[in-house]
Amino acid sequence: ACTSNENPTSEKEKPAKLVISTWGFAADFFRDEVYKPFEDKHNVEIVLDTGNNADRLNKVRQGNSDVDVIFLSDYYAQQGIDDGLFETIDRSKVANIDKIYDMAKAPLGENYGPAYTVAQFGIAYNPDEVGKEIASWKDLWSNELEGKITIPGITSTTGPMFLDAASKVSGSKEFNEDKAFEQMKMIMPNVVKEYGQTSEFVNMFAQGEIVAGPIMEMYFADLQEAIPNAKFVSPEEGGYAVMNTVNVVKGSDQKELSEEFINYILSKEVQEKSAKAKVDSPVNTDVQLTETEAQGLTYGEEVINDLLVLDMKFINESSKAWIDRWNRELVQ
Amino acid sequence: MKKYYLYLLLLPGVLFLTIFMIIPIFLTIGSTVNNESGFTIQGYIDFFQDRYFIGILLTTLRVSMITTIICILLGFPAAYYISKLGSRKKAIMLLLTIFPLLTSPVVRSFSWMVIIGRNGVLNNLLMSVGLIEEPLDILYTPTAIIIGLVHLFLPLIIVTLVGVMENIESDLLKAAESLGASRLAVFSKVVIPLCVPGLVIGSILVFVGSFTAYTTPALLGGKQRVISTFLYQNAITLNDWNLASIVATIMIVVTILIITIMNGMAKKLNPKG
Amino acid sequence: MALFTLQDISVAYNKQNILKDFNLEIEKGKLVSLLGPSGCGKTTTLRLIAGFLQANHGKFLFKDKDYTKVPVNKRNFGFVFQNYALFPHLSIFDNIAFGLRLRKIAKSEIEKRVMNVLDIVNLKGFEKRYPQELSGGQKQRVAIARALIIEPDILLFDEPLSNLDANLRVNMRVEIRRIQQELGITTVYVSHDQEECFSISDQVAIMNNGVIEQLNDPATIYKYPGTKFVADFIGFKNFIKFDKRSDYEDRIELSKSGQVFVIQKDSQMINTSGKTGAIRPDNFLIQAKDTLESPLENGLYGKVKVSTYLGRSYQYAVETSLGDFTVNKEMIEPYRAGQEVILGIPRNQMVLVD
Amino acid sequence: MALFTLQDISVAYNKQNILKDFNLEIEKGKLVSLLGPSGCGKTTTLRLIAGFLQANHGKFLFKDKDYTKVPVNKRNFGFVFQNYALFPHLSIFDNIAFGLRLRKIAKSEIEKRVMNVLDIVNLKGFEKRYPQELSGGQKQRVAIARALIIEPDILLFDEPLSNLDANLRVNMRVEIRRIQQELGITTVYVSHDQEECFSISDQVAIMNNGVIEQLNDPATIYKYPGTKFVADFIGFKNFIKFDKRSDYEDRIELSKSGQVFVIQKDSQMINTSGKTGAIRPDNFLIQAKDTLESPLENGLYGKVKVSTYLGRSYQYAVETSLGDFTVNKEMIEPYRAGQEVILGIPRNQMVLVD
Amino acid sequence: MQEKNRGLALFTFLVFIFLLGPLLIISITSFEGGTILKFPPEQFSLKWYKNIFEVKMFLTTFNTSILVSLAGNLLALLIGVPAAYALSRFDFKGKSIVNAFFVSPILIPGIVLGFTFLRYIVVIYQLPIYAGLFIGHTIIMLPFIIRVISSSLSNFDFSIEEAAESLGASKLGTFFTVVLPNIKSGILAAVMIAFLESFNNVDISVFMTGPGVSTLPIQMLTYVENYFDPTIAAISVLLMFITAFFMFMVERLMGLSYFTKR
Ligand SMILES: Nc1ncnc2c1ncn2[C@@H]1O[C@H](COP(=O)(O)OP(=O)(O)OP(=O)(O)O)[C@@H](O)[C@H]1O
Ligand SMILES: Nc1ncnc2c1ncn2[C@@H]1O[C@H](COP(=O)(O)OP(=O)(O)OP(=O)(O)O)[C@@H](O)[C@H]1O
Ligand SMILES: [Mg+2]
Ligand SMILES: [Mg+2]
Repeated sequence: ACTSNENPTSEKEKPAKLVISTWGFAADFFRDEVYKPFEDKHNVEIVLDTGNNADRLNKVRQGNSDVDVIFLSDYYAQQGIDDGLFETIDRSKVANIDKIYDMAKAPLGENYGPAYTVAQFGIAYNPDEVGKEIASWKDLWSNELEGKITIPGITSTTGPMFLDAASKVSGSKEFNEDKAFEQMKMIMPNVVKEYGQTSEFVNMFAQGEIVAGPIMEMYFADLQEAIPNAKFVSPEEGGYAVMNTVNVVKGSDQKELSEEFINYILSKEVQEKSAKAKVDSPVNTDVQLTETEAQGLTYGEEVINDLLVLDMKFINESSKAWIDRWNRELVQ
Repeated sequence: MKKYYLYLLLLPGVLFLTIFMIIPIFLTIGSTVNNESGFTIQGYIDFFQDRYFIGILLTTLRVSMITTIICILLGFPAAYYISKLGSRKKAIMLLLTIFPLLTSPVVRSFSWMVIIGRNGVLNNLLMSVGLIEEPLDILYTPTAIIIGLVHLFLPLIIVTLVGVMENIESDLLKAAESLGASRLAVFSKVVIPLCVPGLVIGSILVFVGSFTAYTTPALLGGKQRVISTFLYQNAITLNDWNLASIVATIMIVVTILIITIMNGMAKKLNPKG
Repeated sequence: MALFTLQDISVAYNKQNILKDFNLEIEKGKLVSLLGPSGCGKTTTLRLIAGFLQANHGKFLFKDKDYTKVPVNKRNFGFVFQNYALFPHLSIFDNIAFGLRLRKIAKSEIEKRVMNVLDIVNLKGFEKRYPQELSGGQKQRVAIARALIIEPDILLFDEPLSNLDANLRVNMRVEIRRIQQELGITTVYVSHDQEECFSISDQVAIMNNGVIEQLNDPATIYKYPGTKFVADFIGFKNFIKFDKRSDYEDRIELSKSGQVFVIQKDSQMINTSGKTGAIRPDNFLIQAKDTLESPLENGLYGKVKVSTYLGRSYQYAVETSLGDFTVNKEMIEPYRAGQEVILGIPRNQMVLVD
Repeated sequence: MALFTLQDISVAYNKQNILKDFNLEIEKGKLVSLLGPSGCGKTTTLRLIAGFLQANHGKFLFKDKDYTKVPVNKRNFGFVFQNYALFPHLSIFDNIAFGLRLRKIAKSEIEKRVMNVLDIVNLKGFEKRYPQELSGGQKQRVAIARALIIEPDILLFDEPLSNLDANLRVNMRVEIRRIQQELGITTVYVSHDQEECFSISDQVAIMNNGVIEQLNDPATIYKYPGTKFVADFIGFKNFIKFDKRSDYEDRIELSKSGQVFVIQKDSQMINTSGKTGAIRPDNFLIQAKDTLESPLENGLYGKVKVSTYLGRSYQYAVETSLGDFTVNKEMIEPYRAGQEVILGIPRNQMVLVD
Repeated sequence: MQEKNRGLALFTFLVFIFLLGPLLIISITSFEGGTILKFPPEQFSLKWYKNIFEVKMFLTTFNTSILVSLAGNLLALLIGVPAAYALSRFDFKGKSIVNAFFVSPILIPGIVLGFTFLRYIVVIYQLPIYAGLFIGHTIIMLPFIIRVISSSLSNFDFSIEEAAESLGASKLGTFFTVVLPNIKSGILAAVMIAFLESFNNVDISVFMTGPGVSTLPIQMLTYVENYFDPTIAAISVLLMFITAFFMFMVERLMGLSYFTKR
């Protein structure tokens, strides 16, 4: 970011600028509870670039944005790493890494950023509207849900996970691309709209446009706010782990401050706040939550360890082909 | 002497547009027919062999066509009515027509989300009067796009047609009457033929507008993609600038084609207009 | 017998009366023109006859039937508009055939009649063209043909020539008169050009402010305007308001400020009891004050205020004890401004108006 | 001595010559008007003098200095436009003061001079108004005032009165003439209204197609048009192209198809060797063929084709062995179409033109 | 006859319900007290109006929008006024081509323009996003500026220019002392219309977002995707007020005829 300041008329030293690229979600919480204290402490001005994973990553790819720190899901972070967009991280500067779940420490390798939250990708539904219980991924294929669900688009982080789930529903043990797409075709009549960001899911759910669909658990609290009876289930076949990582963008002129910020994000203080606000599930093991506090969060060692984890490298290699097939075979 | 002034006055605008618009557009178009090995139209061959791409193009054209037809059907009678009003009432009606035209398309599309959603105003109304039992699924369908686009462009066609109808000399209508024409005959034999040029201009505006609209399909379209959202997706989400450039070129070409064809049609229909 | 009659018609726009107790009778086969200044209600009268306008009260009789409420398209009156009002989207043929097509006449018959009427208006060979491709005079003739072809009971013209240039105007008015007389169509013709009306009409109605001031044949109007307005309108620029009028067997004596004027008494003059004398600028006699010529009839001393050369004649503004007069005179040696002169009024050149 | 001179000027628009080898000299203090049909180049000449337009070649001399390339704003010529061209955003005062302000004249001086010129054009008390609040004639006077105040070396008028109604036109032309003479400003005045030019000018230049056909004082032009074009333009509607011309001491004899006509020979007639005779419609004599009256001078048999009532007179189109003639005559009992008549041409009423 | 007109009147009335109803409904829902958009609202509250001012992004993007529209407007005026003047004042060969050239930004699909601006102005020319936004908006405003000012110049009597010159004014002086004051209102109308076009623009701005840079419509678009509370309805009402005010001004300045002559 541009920190040079040659304007002699300003009296107080103008704060440095830290550009953070993140989702648009819960913006107010982050601004007041997370960024503000950091800004005050480090005399820095935090500038946000918000949007979904893909759009934000592409902006960094195009090399014309001056982002320092970027929040991305593991799927996209892997793409960024493959394209050489991120700085390696000096783990000694990020002391709090030691305090988080092992799974979250280096999901994409030691050189790159940790996951600051792990979320479960499962199913949420409105029992009043669905009329029966949903317990497994394959329940989403039910005829009764015609025109009433949404699924993540293939370009979103959870897209490949749902594709994997489709493969499982089709009965294949190992991931089978053809079978998965066959299975996906069958669910399309139920789908009103693919969602690109989870907040769209929340909107549609609240508006009654949909009654069920696969979603990350961390958004469940918002669903409940709109529809108190809403339920979240870990499907029988297993939920998936979504790891949201944080990285420093190559060419950042604020590398140290960025690492400081990553460390700050992993701190017990921040992790606890966002857990209690039901914004993000904590990865910091020091964070202790009561049962009610933990509701809607993906919390606890066992829960975390049960989650399915996909191989991001494999997904990345296949994603181009999948996107193509998806557009070609499913949309329209 | 005069020439020199003229160039001086036009130069800044010509330069600005050339550098920032014309050159980029030609480069974009150029990039679609160039690769490392030189000239190629492979990109277009691929595009037009791909049923998915063709599907998007055709859907967009179909949506635009339907939108245009609905706009004409709704707009023509309304415009005729307005053009016959006294000047004060006409001014008010025109203001009311123009107001939505100048209102942000985001606002206008959003308002339709509120209305045609499952729990929206329309479904609540219809259900409460017992016309339907299950809410209608309109939002996130092509129908929703069409509704939004009609709302977006109807004012345009009304305003255009009122302008044309106002310019029909009232003596022409009187002349027809004095020759024995009933009101219906005046309308069908004089008013409608004389409105053809305006109708074509209006249709071009609506069709091209619908064909290239982004906000409305993005908000109301659901999984239905149209050419502009497809361009956006390729440019931003998928970072496939080759395909995006091809789509952009196709949009330009189709737009120019539409304008040319419809202008030609207008000339044919009204050779002496 | 009158073909049609306007009886006590009143028309108002926005509560403002435009025509007031308007009466007009027109005989079959005649061409009557309405002449008057702008805004006097000529067009309004014509539109009323055509049926474009409804009277607030009064009656319109046509062939003794009450036509007051008959709609335009049932009247079968032809209307020729000032700006032609040709249908721009139709060829000349189709423009002219318009009225016949509405009457569901057979195609071959239409063809025959269009050709016939094109012949009448001298436009053979133009049938394939479009209105934009014609000159003003040709357009006007198409407009006439279009009105003629429905064999209208009345033909109405609203300043049909005012958009044409001077030469064409003269030719077209001869043409219109020829066609009207050939076909014997009853015609109402509106114009504000005096010469045009005089040259074309059987009768001229001079209108002012929503009423007809005088309805007569052109020569009578020219010679014997009935009112001051009419006199002024047709060129009697000079008026003398006398104090006293005495009628004798063969003459009328008028006096003002003690000065006595004598004019010839003729049949027309008996109709009015007016005491205002009107004289055209051309009709004064004028001589220098200190001339040796014989004294002028009805002489009056004056002084030239302005002298203007008009080509044909000189025009003088002359100041007299009875007011300023405008005098035109053809002469070689003009009077100069300031010169004292005597004006004379021949006894047959002054008319009396109300 | 000439104040300014146009020497062999040519002007072309899009390769089309509008003025060709145009020459004009104007003396100080004179009012010269350019008269001619539409499109003949009057405005072009005026704009050339003003400097709005550059000649393709030729010279413009002003006080013997070459002014050809001097830009408009350095010429100090006043221009009065047909449509007034007042500045709508400025008050009358500011409109008139515009030129003085540019000359950086002291405020008090400006005030004095504006008031003075307002007085000249009779518009005292209007200085606070805006152009929209004035009538046509008042606007025209402001336009004149605005041009006058810079004490222009030449005043140029381009049809200054053509947007005004007839009465006002007459008043304004008297006004313009008065001001011009009072201040002695050299003036070029363009119009296509013959009467206007004749009444106002010291000299009239009749233009046709980019050249001056005749430059003379108004009376001479009226009486002795030099060319057929000029004759036609000022109302000699009838022309006879004779085969032979023989000049004698006191008369000229002309013949066509064996018929001989005699006209008076006067000083002007010597200047031309033309064999075309021109006669005004008013100047014919006319009598019925079978009349008992004395035979007419230069008599000619004919037949009335059309007879039109013009109010003042009747107009006849008469067919003769020498062609059709237009004849005006005041009379009570008009001739009818078809009637055979004899036309006479008084020997001093026909002029010869080239 | 009367019957037919009544039918037409009813039809027109319904068309206007369709046109204006949604805007009315959204205005009403902005006063909803709950967190979910409802119609008719269940409780009355102004809290969503307050929320507009609490969401920082709305204020920043509003500022950006205003700034970009105003600055772009200024540049478009500097470029457009001379061009409009030349196009109205002079006749020259190829005038209609030059005219079409200046109006061409309207004819090219906005989304295509946006994409090419991103691709070339931002990525290839390496100008900052702000500059891209500014240039892009200038380009889309240019046709409106030129069109409106040309139309106000078309009523302009250029002989007053000559009058000024003959009274001693230079060419430039003439422009500032007599032309400009007389097309003031046309310029003002042009500014407002162009402003609305730019201020409401999505197609171009959607490509020109970056850290801290985004325009209000884009922010609203994002917000609609993320939240479905009445804040957007409240903003809509405010925007409609701006639109109505501008329309009122334009109507005052140019008369309605501007809108009907397209
Ligand atoms: N539609 C109308 N509404 C209100 N007043 C009108 C209307 N039409 C005409 N008038 C008024 O009625 C009066 C007579 O108008 P009309 O058109 O009959 O005059 P005219 O004699 O034909 O004049 P012109 O020679 O100018 O055509 C005028 O004062 C005019 O202003
Ligand atoms: N700007 C121009 N471009 C091309 N031709 C022109 C231009 N201005 C005038 N002309 C042509 O030059 C000729 C003379 O024009 P000019 O204006 O001098 O005529 P005018 O005598 O003033 O006529 P009017 O009485 O109609 O004003 C006309 O044929 C006209 O068409
Ligand atoms: Mg009239
Ligand atoms: Mg001229």
